[in-house]
Amino acid sequence: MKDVNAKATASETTELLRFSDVRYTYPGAGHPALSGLSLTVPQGKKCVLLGHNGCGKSTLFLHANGILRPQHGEVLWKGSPIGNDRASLFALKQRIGLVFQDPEQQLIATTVAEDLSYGLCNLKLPDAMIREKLEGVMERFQMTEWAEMPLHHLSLGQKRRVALAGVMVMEPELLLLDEPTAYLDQGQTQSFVQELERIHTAGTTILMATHDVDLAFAWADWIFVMEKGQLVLEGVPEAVFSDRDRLAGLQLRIPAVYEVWQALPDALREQVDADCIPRTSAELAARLRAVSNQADRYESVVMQK
Amino acid sequence: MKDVNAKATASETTELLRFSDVRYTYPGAGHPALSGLSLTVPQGKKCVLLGHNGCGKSTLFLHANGILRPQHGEVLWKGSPIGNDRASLFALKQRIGLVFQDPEQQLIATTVAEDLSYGLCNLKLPDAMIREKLEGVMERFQMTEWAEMPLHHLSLGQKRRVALAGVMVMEPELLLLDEPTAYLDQGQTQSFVQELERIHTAGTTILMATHDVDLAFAWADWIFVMEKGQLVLEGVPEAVFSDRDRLAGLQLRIPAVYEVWQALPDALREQVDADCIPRTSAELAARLRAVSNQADRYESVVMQK
Amino acid sequence: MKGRRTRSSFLLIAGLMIYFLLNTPETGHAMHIMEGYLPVGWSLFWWAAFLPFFFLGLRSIRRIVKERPEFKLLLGVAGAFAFVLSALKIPSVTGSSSHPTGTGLGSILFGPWVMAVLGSLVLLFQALLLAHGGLTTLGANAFSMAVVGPVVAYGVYRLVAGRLGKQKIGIFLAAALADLSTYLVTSVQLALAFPAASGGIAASFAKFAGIFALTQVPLAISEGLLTVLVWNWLQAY
Amino acid sequence: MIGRIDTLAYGSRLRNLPPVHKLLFAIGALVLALVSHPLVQALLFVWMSLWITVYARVPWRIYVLVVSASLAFLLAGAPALLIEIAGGQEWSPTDSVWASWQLGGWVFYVTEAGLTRVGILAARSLTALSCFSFLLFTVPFAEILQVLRKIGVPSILTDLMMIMYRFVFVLLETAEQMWTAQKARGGHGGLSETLKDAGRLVFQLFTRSMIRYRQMYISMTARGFLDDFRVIGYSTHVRSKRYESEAVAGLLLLLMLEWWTGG
Repeated sequence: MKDVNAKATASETTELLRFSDVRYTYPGAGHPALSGLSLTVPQGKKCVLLGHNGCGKSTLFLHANGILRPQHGEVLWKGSPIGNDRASLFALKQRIGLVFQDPEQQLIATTVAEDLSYGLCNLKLPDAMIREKLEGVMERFQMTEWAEMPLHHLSLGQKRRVALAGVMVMEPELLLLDEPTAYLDQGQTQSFVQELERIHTAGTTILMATHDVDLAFAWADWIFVMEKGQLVLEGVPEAVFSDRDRLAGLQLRIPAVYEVWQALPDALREQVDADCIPRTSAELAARLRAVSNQADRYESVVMQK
Repeated sequence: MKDVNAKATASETTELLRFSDVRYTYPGAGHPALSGLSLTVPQGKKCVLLGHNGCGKSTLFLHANGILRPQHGEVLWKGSPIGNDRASLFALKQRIGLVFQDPEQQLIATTVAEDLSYGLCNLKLPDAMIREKLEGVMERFQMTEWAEMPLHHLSLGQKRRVALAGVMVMEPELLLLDEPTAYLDQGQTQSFVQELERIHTAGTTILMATHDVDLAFAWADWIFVMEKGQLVLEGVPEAVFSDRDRLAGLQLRIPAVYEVWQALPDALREQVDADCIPRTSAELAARLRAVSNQADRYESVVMQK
Repeated sequence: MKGRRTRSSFLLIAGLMIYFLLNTPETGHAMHIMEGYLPVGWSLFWWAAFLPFFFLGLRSIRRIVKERPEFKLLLGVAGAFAFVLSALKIPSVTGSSSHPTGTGLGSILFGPWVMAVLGSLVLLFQALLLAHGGLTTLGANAFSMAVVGPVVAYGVYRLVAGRLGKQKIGIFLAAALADLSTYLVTSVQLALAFPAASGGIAASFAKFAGIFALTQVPLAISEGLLTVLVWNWLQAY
Repeated sequence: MIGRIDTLAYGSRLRNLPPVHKLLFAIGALVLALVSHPLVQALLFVWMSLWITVYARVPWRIYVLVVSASLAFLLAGAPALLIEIAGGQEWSPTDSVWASWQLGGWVFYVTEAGLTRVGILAARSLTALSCFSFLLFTVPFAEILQVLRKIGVPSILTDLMMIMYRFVFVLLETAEQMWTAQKARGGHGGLSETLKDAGRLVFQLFTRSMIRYRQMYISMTARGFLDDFRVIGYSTHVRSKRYESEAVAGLLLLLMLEWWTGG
């Protein structure tokens, strides 16, 4: 893990989006929402953004997408600053897809198909191409059968999927997600994460804000922690969650599986394979069980002798 | 754990609220929201209600509070059926407090203090008494300093607390909570749970719907699982979460700490104290660490000898 | 049935409030007579002219609320909806802005008197939260936007949609004419307070009406069209 | 702008003064502004601006913004008040003419009396606006409502105002988020796209308002709603001798000045 004061982050990968000392205060607000944020999203990674409500996550997203413009500092896309003109901001919105916290607020049209086509229509693509892309995305997200459904008839999980599909149909290079699993039940969360896995495999970089550290630990390649409009910690999950004192100061819980893993007796951990940290409790449990089965077998062998 | 087909639940405690074969279909809906729900909330317990979105939880809450009336079956309060007349429904609303999922939905007045007084004013209590209760609840919930703040200036966590306080000021015997921790960060969740702990200690029975099985396992005395408008499983947390096959069928995850606990080698579990199952990963980790420290000390003693 | 009625009443307000949409905060007070603009005498006069309608409205609201207490909640939501539309920064067709006569069309279902109350509350909120208009001129503003507009809209809709059976044209005309009548009444109010040195009240009216016509006539038309557009949407879903 | 005035009123330094006093003061000053002469009005304007920007600590930029925004109306109406029109042949102005233009058979002219009239109007409007702004920036909406309840305004009105106020901010947030989401998805491209997006937003906002209404009705029922929205305010107001004496003395002084110069 590197402190933010250390040199640039993922030097081994290409940088996709970079914030450089960005400051932003909402008009009329007493204190800044971003106060010198510097952060680099590496290409091709699954990134998670942790931090309290009000730490500036949403403001960061709105800057990434070009809706807000920094009052100080700059935002760079693949190394070059984002222009202020309409055309380059429009192009940016195409490359960076933003899925809002509440799908209710993102879904604009009346039916599923209409909503999915909204972004494409804004690109002024020919109708035939829009139709083709639409059919493609509906098939990929398995929503062809509800294409003509009015949006208010869908469940929350379905709405979240439509919101995601409406962004993915634009084929963005970077996908920003703001707490995509809140209010979802476990089946829904699981299928949402599978969806993300597919998207990532197809080549999209993902940055997801969440409060669920267990999910973050299980899913992320790289973790950012923000506080008071600044980046305060970043690194691979194991590294970020090792710094107990720092996390306590940030009021962040340690992921359950990692907490228990670290507390296991060294001997047992070695048996389970200390080099490869389990990412979910199910994985840890499975490996522990494998070990005890071995031990049982071993014991029974010994007994037989 | 008892199956629902088995005889009445918590026979050792008094029953507070009982649903007996309640059926309800929303007008215009294709399938019933409650299809023969029988469930008993035991007095003085911290209960959790698990189940998918759409399994009928919210409909259950609206029945408990008397807003919806069963189309078949009945709802009993302390053993006697709830009357259909205005007066007894009004009395019921006083005894059963309902906190909705979205606090925006529940807050009506211009300032915090005014909102807290709304329920009391509906009781037509004398002003002096209302003011006294108001001050009491604001002190208990530590919101005296924002008493005069307009509601739209509050954060989500604060709004949730005001919604809770506005219900608790009515001194209900049963508190119903619908996903009270969604969108909250960890600090906010923690202080919310502490609030609930105080409320429970002061004598209120709580029934909370949530998707967070880790929270359920850590907090609940008794767990209900619903599916398709029926109760399908209930019992103490350890019992409910032991039935792996059943849970998989219900698409419910096993709480992380319990998953790992069960997978630990027997010997280790015995050392940690097998009778008392840890409820949180932090607790399990602390106990594991205590064991290894002992082992270290023991070893060093042995070595010295 | 009750649900349908609630829905359609809301829907009508929605349509009417469309031109609120064209009312940007920067230029939004083009037709709100500002605080202190009218002499004391005329301020009082217009308050006096407005209040009887207001009390009529209060009486009919009370009557409905007695039967259906939740109607109060519905009216409150409707008022907030109208206010929010008026406060949004949305560029309009002409680059200028409109004014809240739109309450007029809500009168078709609630009746024009209820809209006198709701419309004046919206104006009060605009004064208190946006500093549009003022307190002493609230009477004059409410008279033109919350009384005349709704009455005209109600009459036109009844005539065209009811008698002639042309619903969409009725809605278009109701919205557009409510808008126009409000602007004409405001011009009369200003002309009465400030008669021209040459030509008196009539000349002054011509001047005020002429100036505001630049923005208000295209607005009235586009508002009528938008109202029909939203009406179609609402009908479809 | 929306919400800004409201927020400033809650944060104003005069927040803790009793709202009734502030309202009486604002109304008294407003009446004086309407009936007095330009000299008194000018003094009153300066004094009220002092209350707003110095005593209440309202940022002067915002105060200037509110005043200048309202001036738009004054400017829009000015041509109608200033420019007189007469047929060329019969033109024989009674007042002294400040400027005139001949166009076809018509004469357009501005008289000195007309200029004076606009000057007087501007003085009155600006002064009245400053008094009104004092009320806006120092008395939060909740307290205006409390006073209205206290003086016996029918509960049907205060209830409606309370519900409206609550929903205004809920719906405003929804509308703003939807507007942002449209922008994030590449909306608002040109004029006709923007109009279409606006129409969509209105329709969606309407749908959400209906949903909100139904939800609120259910949750109010859960909180024991029968037919009333009665609430009790909780206020901690402190009287201030210093401000009270300045307000009363200032108003009396200006009143005497008006009587002495204007009478």
